[in-house]
Parts: sequence; structure tokens; C-alpha cells
Amino acid sequence: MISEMKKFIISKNELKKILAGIVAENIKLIAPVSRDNAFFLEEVSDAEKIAWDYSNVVKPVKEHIFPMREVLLDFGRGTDPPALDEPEARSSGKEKNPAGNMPPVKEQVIFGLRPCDARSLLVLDKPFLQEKYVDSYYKERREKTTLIAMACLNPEKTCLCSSFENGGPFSSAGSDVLCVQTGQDEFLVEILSEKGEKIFKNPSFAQPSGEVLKKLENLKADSEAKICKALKVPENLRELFEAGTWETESLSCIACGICRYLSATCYCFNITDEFEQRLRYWIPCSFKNYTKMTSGEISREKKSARFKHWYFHKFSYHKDNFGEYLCVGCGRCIKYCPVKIDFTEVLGKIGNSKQEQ
Amino acid sequence: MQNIYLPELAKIEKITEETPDIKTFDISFADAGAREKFTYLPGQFIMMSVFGFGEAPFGLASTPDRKGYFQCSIKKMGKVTSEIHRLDAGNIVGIRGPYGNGFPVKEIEGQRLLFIAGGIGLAPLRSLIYYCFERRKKFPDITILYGARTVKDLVYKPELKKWQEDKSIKTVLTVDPGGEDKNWTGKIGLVPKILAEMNPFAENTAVVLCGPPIMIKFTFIELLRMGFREKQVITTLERTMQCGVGKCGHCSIDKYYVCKDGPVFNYEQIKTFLEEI
Amino acid sequence: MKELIDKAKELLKEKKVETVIGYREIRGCVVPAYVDSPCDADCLIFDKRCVYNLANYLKWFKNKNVALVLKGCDAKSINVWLQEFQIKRENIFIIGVECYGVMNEKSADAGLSDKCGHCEAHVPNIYDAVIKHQGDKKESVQGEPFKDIQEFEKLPHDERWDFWKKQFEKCIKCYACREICPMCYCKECIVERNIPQWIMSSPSVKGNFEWNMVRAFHLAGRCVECGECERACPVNIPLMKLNKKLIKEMKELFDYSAGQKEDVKSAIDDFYPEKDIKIDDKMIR
Amino acid sequence: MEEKKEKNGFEPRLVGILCRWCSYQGADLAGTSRLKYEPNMTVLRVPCSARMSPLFLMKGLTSDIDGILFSGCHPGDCHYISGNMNARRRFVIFKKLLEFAGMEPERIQMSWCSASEDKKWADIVDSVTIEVKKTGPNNKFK
Repeated sequence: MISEMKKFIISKNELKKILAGIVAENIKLIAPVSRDNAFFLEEVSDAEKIAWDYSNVVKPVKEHIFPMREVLLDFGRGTDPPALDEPEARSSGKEKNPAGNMPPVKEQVIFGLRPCDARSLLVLDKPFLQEKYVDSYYKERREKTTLIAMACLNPEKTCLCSSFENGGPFSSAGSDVLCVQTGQDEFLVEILSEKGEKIFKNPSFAQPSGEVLKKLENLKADSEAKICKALKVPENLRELFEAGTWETESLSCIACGICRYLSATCYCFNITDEFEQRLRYWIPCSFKNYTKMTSGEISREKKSARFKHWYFHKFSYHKDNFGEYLCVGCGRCIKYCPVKIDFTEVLGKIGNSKQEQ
Repeated sequence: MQNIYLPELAKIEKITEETPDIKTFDISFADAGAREKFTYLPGQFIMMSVFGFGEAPFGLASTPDRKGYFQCSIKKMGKVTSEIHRLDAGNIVGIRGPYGNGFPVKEIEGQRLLFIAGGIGLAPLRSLIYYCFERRKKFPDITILYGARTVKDLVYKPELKKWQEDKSIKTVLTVDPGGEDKNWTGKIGLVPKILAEMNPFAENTAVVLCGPPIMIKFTFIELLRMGFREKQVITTLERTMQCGVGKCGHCSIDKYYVCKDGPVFNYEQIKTFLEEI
Repeated sequence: MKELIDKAKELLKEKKVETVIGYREIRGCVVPAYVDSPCDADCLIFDKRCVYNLANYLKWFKNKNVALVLKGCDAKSINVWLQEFQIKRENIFIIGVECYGVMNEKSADAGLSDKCGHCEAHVPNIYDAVIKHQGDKKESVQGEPFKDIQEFEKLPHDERWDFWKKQFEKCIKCYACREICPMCYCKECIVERNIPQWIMSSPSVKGNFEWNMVRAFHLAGRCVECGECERACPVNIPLMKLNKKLIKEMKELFDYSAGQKEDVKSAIDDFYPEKDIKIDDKMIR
Repeated sequence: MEEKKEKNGFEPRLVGILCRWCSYQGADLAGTSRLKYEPNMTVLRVPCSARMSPLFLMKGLTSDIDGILFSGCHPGDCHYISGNMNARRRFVIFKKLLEFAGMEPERIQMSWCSASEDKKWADIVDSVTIEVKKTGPNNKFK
């Protein structure tokens, strides 16, 4: 169980020293890095390159648990029939990994992700792990990952994480450690799981004083006040499937892949063979060829049908299958949409559209 | 931990040409352990992969009682299937499965059976037909209605001839108008039209459908007009599949995944689907 | 904007067009608007924030007759569509708008986007009606249009390669650059064909490089520099740098710039033996 | 020929895309008249030099091919009247854009070579091979 001493105060340099310690132990450290005035979660070799003043990274954290492109099988090497095993052991040459013929994946610590991304992994665990067929690739990466989340001090106007029950800019759901920047050089760190405790092994740091805890409360209140967007999904969404408003709302959509790729919880993928490897990679359901059968028929051909399917999968089908929305309110689909479609706006219009019978 | 994307190696034993673009492959697993472990229900499907070209779902056409090898009938359509058609006996393919829920053999026991197939749709039905032949006591009355575009598109011609001679089964073959040739004795017309002419007895009869979506849609209309109960009308749905295990999202229709919750659905479920099949 | 609204109302009243595609403002930002009845034409606006190239929506309004609110740079894409026989001129009613620069969303100070720095199409060169510009007619700063391209060309080639390799590594293959570009209207794009698989579909370094390069090739002599691809890219790849290089080459080699006139052949499939001689001696053995 | 090969070890893999009416005939004539020239180039036959497309170029340069040569008929005697003219414009744009992206210019070449110029074909292949050997292997995508 987690030791009694859960919360403590730490300065920025000590935090950097701990992160540098992680890299020294040959554990992969992934942290936000600034590239062409956008922030990405990338592997970092020295703690100095970590960016601290960012609202959120462009690509969600699912990118490191369910990578955008992942080699599933490697059947090359010219043996006939193909010597069918997983990708060769990446770290240590040729021998196979005895535990369930899975390629060994390096331990990784993801620092600086936001609470909404940490919660998105809880949502993604259900389809990948808690079903008859368990996705072993996702499972191994998930177990070997430690999440150190950074609470949001000023959420953007596109964020709506507080519309979800264990959501909110300071929510600790899904992360192993939660850091809150209470002062210019002062972080309040809260350990939430054994994995988190392994990182901050012997914390000889000061306990948070009452005054710091009070500062934490009003920081939390200010942050929650800044969230101006809310999600209101109409209850009878299934009856509104035929509403004409879907057609008019989907007119300005250009059916690109941004809202699907950058959504923290979308998980559709394709499996193809490229050269001598079978790999899977992300694919959005907005492309016309997404449902193209070999007979040439496309089941969701019209752009409005594909536009509508994304809403129904997130707010109706997934809720029926897994009991929660396939969304964590990170707001990336609103922020990065090239034509600024706001799904909360669309759901609102659909909700009060009189459903023409 | 079992890797759900890792196929078993299997060898192609025999290839029989059914029509210019449809071949039936007899496949058996390379290692004996997998051969025993591989049991399936009629109506299930496997994911067959040609290494370097990709993977595709194919219905199992052979009856589960025949041990040792199984059969798949594959039509040459896209990248993977045309590569499969280039293989010959002795080549190695990868097999994953069996996936899907298969036909509800328990519910249809003791009822009259009406099989309606279109084109390559006869393959999964053939698995169920032979399954019923082996248990004739439970399935006394069997009627088969099979239609194809032209005479040379009819699959399993020798078996069709055998079924026609067998008096205990009623077999009706049809080809689309214009697809017949000189010595064609069967009916001419689309499957729904021929079904209307046959006017089968609706009471205590289970209907099993398999074919292109357009045929399924119009056959539904005919069946409901003739008074078949919705629960009795059973069909398989066709969707593009990438993973076969309900993860990749490609085969989603309404809130169901055709590979996990299907491919066999009865009309009662299909009626509630928001998207048409 | 009264002039624009009156024009739209008049068109819709006389049933000359089914819908007017323009810009409107909701919750503080500007989005495309589809007006098909005169009464709700009051929402139409035009100002610095109207960055979308509405000609792109012709992909989904191909055989309907629509009216489009187009700036100078967007109207050039209609010329290219007509050159390539994609639409019939009579189906389209172009409400040209005099424009003196639109905002660059991605820059912090929201200044003018750099295509407007050297814009010479303040009034569209193809229109059925023109809406005059209120506000100051600040003449665009006539900076050297291809200065950044020339500097980039001076770099050694492996430095250039590393720059583009690092940029294309970020690409997530969302194809927003293809979906937002009016010039990309193919029914089935080359990336969706798998027999033969010319371009690898997974977002690897090779796959991204092939995709971005082949897309840029297809814009040679067709890109009207509306800047939408760079604006839509979620990972900020400088796609306009590639397109501007092509525009510079087409200008220097063939003295051709896209979208000027609708009845001229596009540069790539046109040729002048005597004018192209100067290519011969340097490039071809 | 042999001792040159051992000296610097790197043998470039070149692909030649030849128009079947002129350059392919020229290369064929070079073969029948027993001309000695570098063996590094694999020749592909296309109906006209205008068949060149960015896909050939990208497919070649991303898999480990070190150089591509397009070759067609001289201006004026193309079997399809203007095929080589279009090819000329498209080739120039390919080369400029790939150069801009950082590809060494020697890797993409074009030549006019008619059916009777077997000597010229041998010189083209030799000079292209030497140039590409100088620029080194194409390890851009290793």
C-alpha cells in the first residue's frame, strides 16, 4: 500500500534532478518539448529540454501506449516458410522474449501530461483490456508506463474536462503522481500509486503546510472557474439519428482526420503488411475508404453519415457497450479543427432540433 | 500472454476451381497441436493472411465434423484475394480464428429449414447444410434456394447436382435473367422473385440467408410479407474487417461489431439497427 | 457588410442560386456559412478573420448552382477549376470581395498572413459582383515574395534534408492538407490505392516523405497560394514553403502563375519548344 | 573494369526509365554492337518519356536506389509528337523540388538519346555512374 506520507513540497530543480535520475536508470522519460511553437510529448534525454509553460500537447498521451504506428509481427528474414515471431527483441539482439512471445518494451515514465489525458487511458483500458480478446501490445506498454500528471492552472476556452464525473483540471484519476505548481519554484506533489512511489523513492521533502494547502484550494477553484464549455448530450440521441440537422451541421466539415487522430480516446486502427512486417496504424472513420468492402461498396459513403458516426460512437454506442462516453473533454477536436466545428455546439443544436418524423 | 494478432501457420492441401474467379482451398494446420485445438461452429470465419500482402476474413465452408482440414471458398476481388489465387498447393498461409458467433444451431433444431444463398454466400451456408445432413433427425425438412449471376458463377456444382438428386431435400437453383445458357434447367430470375413463386410454408420454419446486402434487403421484404416471424429470419452481414476481434472499429454497424457480435444476426436485431445493412 | 447581405438576399430571392456560401461569426470566431433562405442572410460578414478558401466546398456542391463569397486569392482557384473542366462557369455566382489582408491564426500577434504581404489580387480577377472594401486600404508591403525560399536554397543539401525530415516526422497523415485544398479533388487519391501500393499508408518517415512530396508535385503550376494547407496542419509543417518554391520555379522557368486566366492550358501540360530551350542546356544531357 | 570496382567499393544502383521508341532502341543497339559501359543501370521500358511520374521517383529514391535516369527522344522526333516536351517540363519541376528537399541533384538525371546513338548511350551511363558514385550511397532513409 502507499506509505502514509503522500503529499510533499518540492522545488523545480529537485523535480528536474529526479527526472534526470529516471533517465540515468535507463528508463525512457517522455516529457513535453516545444517544436515550431507547438508542444509534443517526446522522449527527452536531459531534463533541461522539458517545456513548462504549455496549455496542452498536440498529440494525446495515447500516442505512447497505443502508438500511431506499431509493428505487430516481423516475418521477414527470407526464411520460407516465414519464421513467425514477434519483432526481434529490440533491446538485446535476436533471442525471443520467453514471457508470452512479446517483444520487450522499455519501461517509460511520462511526465507533464494533463489530467484529462491521464483519464483518457482509463477510458481506453476498457476496449483494449477488459474484453474477451486482450490486446497484449497495449497491455504491456500500459503496465510499463508511469504517469506523472501536471494539473492545469489555466485551462483553455476549448477545454471541457469538468463536464465528466471524475474530470476537472486538478483530477487525479488515472495518474500515478499529480504535481501542482503552487508557486514560482514550488510544486506540490501527490503520490497516488505504487508506481508513483517508485519514482519518488525516499522523499525527504517538506510536508505541505496549511497555507500551501489553502493556496491549492483556491488555485483549484480559479482553474475550474476558467472552464467555460460544458457537454450536454441529448438523452434520446438514438431517436435523433434521422434529424435533418446532421446534414446541415456536416456541411462545413471537410472529412479530414484531425478530430479523430487528436482525440484522446479514439482508437480505430488499420492492419497492413509493409515489406516484411505486419503493422497497425491509426485510421480515422472520416475517410471514405474506412468502410470500403472488397465488393467496392462503402457502407457510410456520404460525408454526413461519417460525420454523424463519430458522434454516435462517442456518445451513444460506446456508452451502451462500456457504460461511459468515449470522450474526456480535452477539447483538442475543437481547438485543431480547420473549420472550427465545435461538437458541444453541434450536440446542442441536435438536441433541440425538432425531430422531423 | 496470448497474442491475438499472431496467426498459426497452415498449409494449403488442395485447391479446386469452382468458377473462373472463385476457388475452394483445403487448408490444414502445420503443427498437430493447433489442428486439434481448432474447433468451430458453422457460420464462423477465420482471418487468413498471405505474408507480405495482408489479411482478410473468409467464412468457413466445410462442416466442423470433418477433422484434419477445413475449407474456404475465396473470390478474387482485391489485393489479398488475388494474391491467394496466385498460391498453389503446398504454400503456407497464416490462419487466425475462428471468430464470430456462428449460426444458432440450438434454436433452429427441430424446425423446417430454408437456406437462401446468393453467389459466394453459399460457402458459409454449405457448412451449416452439411452440419444438418450429419444430424438429419434434428433437421428433417430442408429446402435450399441458391441463386447466382450466371450459370458459370454457381459454386459447388457437383454437390448442387447431388442435392438435386437427393429426394429428401428440395433444391431450387436460379440465375439472374440473362445469365442462363442453352441447357439450363433451373429457374431464371432474382432470388426474392423465385422465393415469392415458391411461397414456402412459414409456420415453424427457420430461414438462413447469406449473400450480397442488396439481395438480403429484398429477401427480408418477401419473407416478412409471407409471414415469417422476425426471430426466425437469420442472416450474416458483410463488413470490411481488419482485426476480427472487435478492436479496430471497421466492422461497426450501430453499436455492434460484426466480427464480435456477428456476423450472424436475426431480423429482430437488424430491425433495431439505425444504419441500414 | 450591408452590400454583401443585400447581394445575397437578392440572389436568393430571385432563386438564381440555391445556397450562398459565405462567412459568419459564432461564439467569437468565423466559420463558413450556408445560407439558403433570404431571411437568414443577415449573418454574412467579411473581415480580417475570414481565412477559409470557400472554393474548396465546391467539391460537395459540384452540380448545384451556388454563390460563393471569394477573396482575390480564393477566386484564382475557380480559374484553375475551369481550366481543368471541373465545374461549369454558369453554375457558380462569384461574389468577389475586395480584401486587404487576412489574419494569420498561428502567429501570436495575429498579424497579416505572409501571403498577403505581397498580394497583387486585392480585387478578384474573376467575379460576377464585387463588394467594395470599407476601412483603410493599406497598400500591401511589396516585400520580396520569395526571400525566405532563396535563403533556404543556399543551405547545404544535407542540412535542407534534415530540416524536411524533421518536419515530415511530425506528420500524422490526417490528410487535412489534402481535404482543405481546392486543388485536391480526385475521387480516389493515390494513397488510397493498394494495387500497387505506391505510397506507404502508415505514418513512417518514408511514408510521410513520399506523401508530402507527391502532394507537392501535384500542385506544380496549380497552387494559388491561398495558404490553407499550412493553416490546417495540426503539427505546423511549413507546407507553403514547398508550394512557394514551386510557384517561384513556375514563374522563373515558364513565366506562368496559377489561376490568372481560365482559358489558358495549365503549365505542366503546355510547352513552347523555343522558350523551353533554356532548360535544355543545363539540365538535360 | 574489375580493379576499379575494388578500389572504392561502392557500386551505385541506378535505374534507367527509357522511352521504348528511341532510347530503348539506342540502348539495345549499344548492346548488339558490344559497347563496353558500366553495368550498374537497370533499364525499365516505358511507352514514352512522358510516362515519368513522381511516383517512380519517390518509390525509387525511398528504396535504396542511388540514381534515376529518364531518357527520351530528342525534341521533335517523339513518336507521340509532344511526349518528350511534357516530360521535359515535368522533369525540371521534379528535380527542382527534390533538390529543394535536400536530395543531391546528381541522383535525378534526364537525357535525350535517339535510336541510333548507341555510343552516346554508353557515355551517358558511364558519366551518370561516375557522378552518382561521387555523391555516394543514398542512405537518406536508412
